Amino acid sequence: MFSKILLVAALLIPAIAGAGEEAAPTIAANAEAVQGVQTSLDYVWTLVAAALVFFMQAGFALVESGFTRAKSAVNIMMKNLMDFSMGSLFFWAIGFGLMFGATNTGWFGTTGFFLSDFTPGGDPWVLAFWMFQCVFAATAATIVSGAMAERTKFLGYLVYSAALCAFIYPIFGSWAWGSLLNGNGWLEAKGFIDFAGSTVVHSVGGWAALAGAIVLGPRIGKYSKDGKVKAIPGHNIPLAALGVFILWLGWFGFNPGSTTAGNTDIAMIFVNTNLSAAAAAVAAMLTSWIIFKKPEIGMSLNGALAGLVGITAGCANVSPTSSILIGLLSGVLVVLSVMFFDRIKVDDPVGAVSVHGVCGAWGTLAAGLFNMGGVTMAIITTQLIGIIAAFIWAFGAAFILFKLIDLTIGLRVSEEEEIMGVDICEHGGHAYNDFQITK
Amino acid sequence: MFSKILLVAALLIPAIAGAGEEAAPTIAANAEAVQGVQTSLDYVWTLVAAALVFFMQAGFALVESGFTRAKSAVNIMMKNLMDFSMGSLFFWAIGFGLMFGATNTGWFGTTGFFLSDFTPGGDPWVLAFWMFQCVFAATAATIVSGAMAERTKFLGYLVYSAALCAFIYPIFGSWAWGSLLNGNGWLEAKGFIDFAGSTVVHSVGGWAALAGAIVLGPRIGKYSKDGKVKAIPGHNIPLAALGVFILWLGWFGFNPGSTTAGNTDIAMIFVNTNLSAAAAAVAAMLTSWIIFKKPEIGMSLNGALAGLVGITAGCANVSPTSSILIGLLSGVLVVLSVMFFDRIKVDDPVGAVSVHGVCGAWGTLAAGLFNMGGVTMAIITTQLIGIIAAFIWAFGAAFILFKLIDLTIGLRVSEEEEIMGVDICEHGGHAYNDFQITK
Amino acid sequence: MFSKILLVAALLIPAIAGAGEEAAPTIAANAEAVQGVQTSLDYVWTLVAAALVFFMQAGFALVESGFTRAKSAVNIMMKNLMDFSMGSLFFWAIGFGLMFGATNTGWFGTTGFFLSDFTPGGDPWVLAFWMFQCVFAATAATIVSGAMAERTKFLGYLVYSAALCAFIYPIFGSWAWGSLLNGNGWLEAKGFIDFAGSTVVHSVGGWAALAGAIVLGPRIGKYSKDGKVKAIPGHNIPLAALGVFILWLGWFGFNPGSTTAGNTDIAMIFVNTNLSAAAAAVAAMLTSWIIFKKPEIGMSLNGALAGLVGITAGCANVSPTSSILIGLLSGVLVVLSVMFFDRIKVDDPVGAVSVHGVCGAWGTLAAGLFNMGGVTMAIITTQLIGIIAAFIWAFGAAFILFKLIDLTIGLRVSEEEEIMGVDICEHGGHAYNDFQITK
Amino acid sequence: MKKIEAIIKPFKLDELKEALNHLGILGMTATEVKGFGRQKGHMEVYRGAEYEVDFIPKVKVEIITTSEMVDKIVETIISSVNTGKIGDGKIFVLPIDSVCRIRTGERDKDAI
Amino acid sequence: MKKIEAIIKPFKLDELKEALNHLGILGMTATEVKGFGRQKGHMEVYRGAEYEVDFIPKVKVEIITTSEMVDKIVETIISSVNTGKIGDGKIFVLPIDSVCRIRTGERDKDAI
Amino acid sequence: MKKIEAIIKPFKLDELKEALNHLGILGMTATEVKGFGRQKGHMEVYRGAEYEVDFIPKVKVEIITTSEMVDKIVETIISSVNTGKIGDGKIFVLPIDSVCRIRTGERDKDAI
Ligand SMILES: Nc1ncnc2c1ncn2[C@@H]1O[C@H](COP(=O)(O)OP(=O)(O)O)[C@@H](O)[C@H]1O
Ligand SMILES: Nc1ncnc2c1ncn2[C@@H]1O[C@H](COP(=O)(O)OP(=O)(O)O)[C@@H](O)[C@H]1O
Ligand SMILES: Nc1ncnc2c1ncn2[C@@H]1O[C@H](COP(=O)(O)OP(=O)(O)O)[C@@H](O)[C@H]1O
Repeated sequence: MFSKILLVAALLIPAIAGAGEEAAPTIAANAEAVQGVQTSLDYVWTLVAAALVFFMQAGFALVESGFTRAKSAVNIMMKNLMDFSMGSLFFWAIGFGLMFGATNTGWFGTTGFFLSDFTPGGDPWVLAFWMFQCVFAATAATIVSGAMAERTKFLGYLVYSAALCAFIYPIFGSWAWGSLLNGNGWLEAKGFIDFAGSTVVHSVGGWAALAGAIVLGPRIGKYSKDGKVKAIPGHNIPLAALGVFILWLGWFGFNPGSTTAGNTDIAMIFVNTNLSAAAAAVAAMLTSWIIFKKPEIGMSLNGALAGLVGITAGCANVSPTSSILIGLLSGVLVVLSVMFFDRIKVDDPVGAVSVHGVCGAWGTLAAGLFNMGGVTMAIITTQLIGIIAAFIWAFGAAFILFKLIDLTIGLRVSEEEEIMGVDICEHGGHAYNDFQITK
Repeated sequence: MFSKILLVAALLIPAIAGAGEEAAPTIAANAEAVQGVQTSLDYVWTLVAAALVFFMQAGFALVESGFTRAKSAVNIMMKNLMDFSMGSLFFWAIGFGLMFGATNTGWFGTTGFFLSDFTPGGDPWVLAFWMFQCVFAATAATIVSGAMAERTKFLGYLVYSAALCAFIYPIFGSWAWGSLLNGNGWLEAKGFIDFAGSTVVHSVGGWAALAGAIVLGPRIGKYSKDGKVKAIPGHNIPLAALGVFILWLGWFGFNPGSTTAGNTDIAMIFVNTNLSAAAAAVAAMLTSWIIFKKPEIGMSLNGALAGLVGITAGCANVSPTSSILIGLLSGVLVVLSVMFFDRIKVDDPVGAVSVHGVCGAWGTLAAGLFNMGGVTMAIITTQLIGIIAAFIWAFGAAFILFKLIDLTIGLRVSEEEEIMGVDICEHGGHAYNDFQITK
Repeated sequence: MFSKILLVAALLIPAIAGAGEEAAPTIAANAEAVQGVQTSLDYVWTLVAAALVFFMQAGFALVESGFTRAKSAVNIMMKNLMDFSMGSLFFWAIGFGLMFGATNTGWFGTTGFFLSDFTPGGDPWVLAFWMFQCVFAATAATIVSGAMAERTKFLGYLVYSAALCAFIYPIFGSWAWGSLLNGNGWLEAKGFIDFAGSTVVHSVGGWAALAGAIVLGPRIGKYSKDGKVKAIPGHNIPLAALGVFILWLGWFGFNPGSTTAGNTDIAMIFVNTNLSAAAAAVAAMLTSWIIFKKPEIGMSLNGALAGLVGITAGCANVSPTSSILIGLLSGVLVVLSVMFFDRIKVDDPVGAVSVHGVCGAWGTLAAGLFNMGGVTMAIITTQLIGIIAAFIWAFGAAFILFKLIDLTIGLRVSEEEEIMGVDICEHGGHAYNDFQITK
Repeated sequence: MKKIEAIIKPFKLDELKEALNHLGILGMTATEVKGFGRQKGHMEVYRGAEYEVDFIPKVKVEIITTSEMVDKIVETIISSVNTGKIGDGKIFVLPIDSVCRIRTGERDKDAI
Repeated sequence: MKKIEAIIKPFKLDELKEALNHLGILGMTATEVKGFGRQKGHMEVYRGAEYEVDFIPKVKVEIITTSEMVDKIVETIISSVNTGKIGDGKIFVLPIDSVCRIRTGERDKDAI
Repeated sequence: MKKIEAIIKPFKLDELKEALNHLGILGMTATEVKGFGRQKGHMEVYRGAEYEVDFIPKVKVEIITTSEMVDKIVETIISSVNTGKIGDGKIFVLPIDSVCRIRTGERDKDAI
C-alpha cells in the first residue's frame, strides 16, 4: 500500500511517523511499534471525535433558527458560522495558551499561544489536542447565540463571541482541565469531576447566555402589557428536530472523545450518553404532556439536549443505570426551568440557559452523587465549588462584557429594526425568498 | 500524552484498559499488547459505526416528513425522536436480553436484561455491542412511522413502538443473530445468511409497517370515491433528499459496522453497499422515467434506499459486480412495488413497505443467489425459510398488536382531527409558523 | 468477542484477516500482527474518511438548492443524487482504470476497469482505495451542478456528469495521482504538490463549471436589458448554511483522509484545514461588509468553502500559521471573483467557479509558496504547470462536451419551461407543495 | 356584471370547483385567507406558553359573472360546501362596472 | 350592506382585531398582501448584487357590515392602527348587494 | 372612485409596476392568488400517481383610483402585461364609496 503522504515526504523535514513499522522485528522494536499503532489509533479516534463535535455547530444553528422566527434565520446562521470561525482563530491565538499553557498560579496559562508548542517535525499531539479543544471552545460560544436571538446587534455579538473564546471560557477551563496538557488548575487539584464539560463547557456557556438575555431584555411582544407570557413560536420545527439529532450525534464525539484515547473506556461512555439522552427526552415529553395536556415538541427536543448535558460530567464514572436516572431528572428539570425563566421574564428563545446552564450544573452534581467509586462529602463539596465558581465567573464576566458592549457599540437593535427583523437590518437579506412569510 | 481518563482513574475500580502497553517488552507482553490495540480498534470502529447508524434516525425523520404534508411534520419528528428514545430504554430493559441472552429453546433469550451482563470493571464489550444493537432496534421501529404517517394517534404509536423494540424485533433477532453474544437461534443454526439485517431489521420493520397501514386504512383523500389513486404530494422534497443522503451515510455504519471488528473485511462491504445503492437509484429513476415519462424524484430517492436495503444481507458475501445487479433489481422492484401497494389501496405515504419489506426480502434471497462461495439449493431454502418466518412473525405479531391498540386506546385520529392535521390535534402546535401553508 | 464476520466465514474463500492475531506469540508473529493492526487501522480511517467525503454530496445539494429558487430545488436534488449514483458506476467501469491503471504514456491508465484488480480472497486494499477515490470523483462532478442550475436540461446534464466521472476527471487525475496505485503520471513525476486535490478535484470541477455556465448563458432575468446585474436571491439560506457546515465536516475526511493511512500526520492536516476555513469565512465576511456595507451571508458561506478549497493542496506541507494566511486570501479572493464573473455576465448561481476553480488554483500555488520545506523556483514552476494544465484540459474538454450536448440532445430548457421552473418541466413535480410560493 | 366572493373551508375548494364546472362556470380565482368569526379557534402551546389561534385558514373564491347567473351560483356554492358546521363561511355579492380580458381586450360578458 | 377593506401594517392586526371586537364586530377576513406606495422599500444585497424591495408586506382586512356601522368601524381602524408613519395604509369602502351565510342560508344582516 | 382589480401572470408584475409608475400611479396592492380558467393546467406526477394542477399561480393587483383615470390604467395594464397567450388574465372595475388614508384621515382623492 502506497501512502500519499510520501508524495510530500521529500518536502517534509522529519521522517514520516510510523516509519518505525518497517524496522527489523526485535522485541523492543515490536513493543515500540505497538505503541506507535496505539498512538495512531488515539489520533484517529480523537480527531474523528473532534469532527463529530464540530458538526454540533450545525446542530446548534438549526435548533436556534428552528425555534425562532423566519425573519431572524440569516442572522442566526451568521452568528453560528462566526462563533466557530472567529472562535477558532481566537482560541488559536489566545485561548489555548490561557487554558492549557504552563501556569504557576493555577488561574490561567501563560504559554503556548499561537500554537507555539508545535514545531514542524515535533510531536504533533498538541495539534490533535488543540483541534479537539478548539471545537469545545466554539461549542461554549455558540450556546449563547440562541438565548440572544432576534434582537442582538451583529457587531456586538461578534465582540462577545471573540471574548468568550479568547478569555472567559479558557480561563475557567484552565482551572478544571489545564493539566490535560501543560497547565494545572486549582479546581482539578481538588479532584473536581467534569469528564467532558457539563460545567466547563455547558454551564459556562449557559450562564453567559443568561447574562446576555438579561442585559438584552425580552423580544418585543414576548410579554403582554399586563405581563402575561406570550408565545413566539419557532418557524421551522423540522429544522430544530434535525438539529437535535445532529447534536445527539455530535455528543458521541463530545463525551467518548474526551478520553482523547482510542481505548475500551469509550464503550460505557457511549452507552451512558445515549441512555441519559433517551431517558431525558421521554421524561421531558411526559412532563410537558402532564403540564400542557399535549406532548409538546419544543420541550421534548430540549429534553434530549438536557439529558446529553446532564451526563456530560459523569459519563465516565457513573453506571448505565445511573445515567438513566440522571437523564430522567434532567428531562423534568429542563421543562420546569424553561417555564421558570419565562415567568421571571428572561426571554431565552431556545432554552439555552435551562439546557446548558441549569442541567450542566445538575449534571456536575450528579457526577458526584452517582459516582461508581462511591460518593463522599468531599466529592460533593468539590463539585459544588466547581458549580458555583462557574456561575460566578461565567455570569459575572459575561454580564460585565455585555454591559460594556451595550454602552459602547451597542448590543440591541432598534425597535423598528427588530420588527422588520435582524436579517434585513443587519445582513441586508432574507432567509426565505420565494416563500410567503406571514410574520 | 496525558489521557483525560486518568482524571477519573482514582474513581474507577479497574485499572485502565491499555495500561498493559507500558509493560516491560517481552514476547508475551507484546502479543497481548497487540491484541489490546486490535481490541481497542474494534471498539472504536464498532462505536463509530453505531454513531453513523444512530444518525439514520435523522434520515428517516426527514424522508418521512418530506414525503408527507406540512401539517404532520411535528408529529413525525416526535415519533422518530420517541422511537429512538423509548426504543433505547425498552431495548435496554427487555429487548437486548430476549435477543442476545442465553436460550435453550433457540426462540428467545432469557438473560442479560437491564444490561445485567455488564459489571463495573468487567469486560466492557457487552456495552459496545449493546450500543450497536440498540441503534439497529430503533431503526426497525422507525421504519413503521412513515407508513402510518398523518393519521395515527400518538399514544397508540408509542405503545406500538415500545412493543416492537421490546418484543417483536428482538425475538426475531434472536433467531438469526442470537449467537453474536450469548444466544443461539434456530434460524442461524440452519446457516441463514443475513449479514447486516435485510430481513432481521428491514423486512421485520417493513412487514410491521404493512400491518400498520392495513389496520389504519388510507388517509382521507388518498382514493377518490370511484377508487382512483389520488396523489398527496410531500411538502418538502429537499428535506426528503437530505434524509436519503443521511441514510446512505448511515448505511456505511450499518453494513460495514456489522463486522463489529475493525479489520480489512469492511472494504468490500463499503464498496458493495455503495455500488448497490448507486445502481438502484439509477434503475429506479429510469423505471420512473419510462413509466411516468418523467424522472420522478420520489421514486429515485426510494430507489437509493431500496438498493441499500437490498445489499444489507449479502454485503459481506457477494462480489461488487453482483452488488450492482442486486441494486439494479432493487431499484426496479421498489417502483413496481410502490405502485402495486397503491393499487391495492394500502396507503404507505413514504414507501416503507416496498423499500424495507419487499426489498429486504429480495436482498435476503439475493444474498444466497449471489453468494461468492457458490449457491446451493440448501442455501436458497434456508434463505426462503428466513424470509417467510420474518413475514409470518413480524406481520402477524404487528397486526395483532395494532388491532389490540385500535380496540383499546385507539389507533387512528378522528376525521376532523385528520383534516386539521395531527400536529395541532396531537401536539398542539404547527411545524411552520411564519409560513403561509396552503393545505 | 464473537465477530459476526464468522457467520459468513464458511462462505468466504480466504481465511479472515486478523486471524493471525491468534498465532503463537513469536517475535516475527508479533511484528506481523502489529503490521496487521496498523493495516486495519488504515482501512478504518480511510473508509471513515470516505464516508465523510460522501456526505459532502449532501452539502453540495443543500448549498446549491439553498442559493437558487424554490422552483428548481427538485432538479438540483436529482442532479446531486445522480452525480453520485451514475458517477459511482462510471468510475467503477471506466474512470478508476483510466486514473490509477498501469500506463506507459503517463497520460492515462489502461488497466483495472470494472475493479478487475480485485479478486475475491485477494488483498482488499484496492477496494478501500477505490471507495475513497470514488467519492472524490463524484465531488468533482457535483461541483458543476450549481453553476448550471435552474436552466439545464436534465438529460443533457446526466450525459455531462457521466463523461466527467468516466473521462475528464480521471484522465487529469492520472497525471497527478496515478502512482497512488498502479499508474504514474507525467505531472506527479515533476513533483507537483496537490495533496488532497485543490487542482485535481476542485479546479477541474470549477473549470468545467465555467465551461457549462458559458455555454448555457445566464438565467432569464439575471441581467436587465441595460446590462445591469440583477439579484436572483436564493430561496433557503438556512439550508445553504447547513450545506456549508456539512461540507466543512466532509473536508475533515477529504484532506486528512488523503493520507489513506491512520497515522499521526492527520493531526496537522485537520488543524490546517480548520484554520484556513475559519480565516476565509471571516475574511469573506469582512470583505462583503466593506464592499456592500453589510456582512452578507452568501459571501460568508462561500468564504468558508473558499478556505477549504484553498488549503486542500497544501494541507500536509504548510504550517498552521501559513494555513491562516492561505485562508484569509482565499476569503478575499472568492468575493472579488464572484463579483468579477457576475460583471462579465457568467451566471454562476452558487459561485462554484470562484470557490472551486479560482481558489483551487490559488491553493495549488500557495501549496508551493508556503511549503514548510522551503520554496524554490522549480516548485513554483511545477505548481503553475499543474494549474495551467488543469485549466486547459478541464475547461477545454468540458467546453467541447457541453457544445456537443447542446447540438445533439440540447443543453438548455425552453424559455417557457425556465419561467415555469425546471422542477415541473423536467421532473413533473414541485419541491414545496403545501407552501405558498411567490416566485 | 357581478362579483361573487365566497369564503369557504380550504378542503372544500375542489368540490366547489367541480360543482361550478358542472354549472358551466369556466373561471374563478382563489386566495388563501385567514378568517375570524363565530367559529372559535383552538389553543396551541409552544414551549410552555399557551396561545389562542383565532384566525383560521380559509379560502376566498372570487367569481365574476353576469347578474342572471348570480342566484344559481350562490345556490351551487351553498349546496357544495355546506357542512352544517360553524365556520362554513359566507358569500358576498358585489356590483362590477366592467370586465376586460387582457389577452383580447374583450369586454364584459365576452370577457368571462 | 358595505364591505370595508383596510390595508394595514402586519404587526397591527392583533390590535385591530381587539379594537373591532370591542365594537362588537364578530367577523373579519385577513389576507397577506404586498403593498407599493409612498412608503419606500429598502435596498437588499445578495451575493454582491443590490436590489430594491419596493413591495412591502401588508395585511388586508375585509369586514362586511351594515351601512350604519361603517363610520364607527373606519374610525376604530384609524385609531387602532395609526402610527403616524408613512405606510400606515388605506381604508376602502365598497357597496355590497347581498350577503349570505353558507351554513344557514341566512341573508344580509342576519348573515354576519 | 373606482377599484381596478387585475389578475395577471406573476412574472409580469414588475413590468406592470413600472408602466403604472410612468402613468403617475403611486400606489397599488398585490396578492398571490391561484387562478382557474381557460388556460389549462398541467399534469404532475408524485410517486406514481398523476394529478392535474388546474389552479395556476397568478397575481392580483388592486389599484384604487379616480373614475377619470380608469380607462388610462386599464389600457396601460393591457399593453404592459399582454403576451397574447391564454391565461393573460382579466381586469375588473368596481365602484368604491370612499377611500381614507389611515395616517392622516384624508379622504378620497387626497387619500391616494
Ligand atoms: N363580518 C364579516 N366580514 C368579513 N368576513 C367575515 C365576516 N364574518 C365572517 N367572515 C368570514 O367568514 C368565515 C366564517 O364565519 P364564521 O362566523 O366563523 O362561521 P359561519 O360562516 O358559520 O357564521 C370567517 O372565518 C371569516 O373569514
Ligand atoms: N392607489 C392605491 N391602490 C391600492 N392600494 C394602495 C394605493 N395606494 C396605497 N395603497 C396601499 O396602501 C399601502 C400604504 O400606502 P403608502 O402610500 O405606502 O402609505 P400611506 O398609507 O401612509 O399613504 C401601500 O403599501 C399599498 O398596499
Ligand atoms: N369568471 C372569472 N371569475 C374570476 N376570475 C376569473 C374568471 N375567469 C378567469 N379568471 C381569472 O383569470 C385568469 C385567466 O383566465 P383564463 O381563462 O385562464 O385566460 P384568459 O384570461 O386568457 O381568458 C384565471 O386564471 C383566473 O384567475
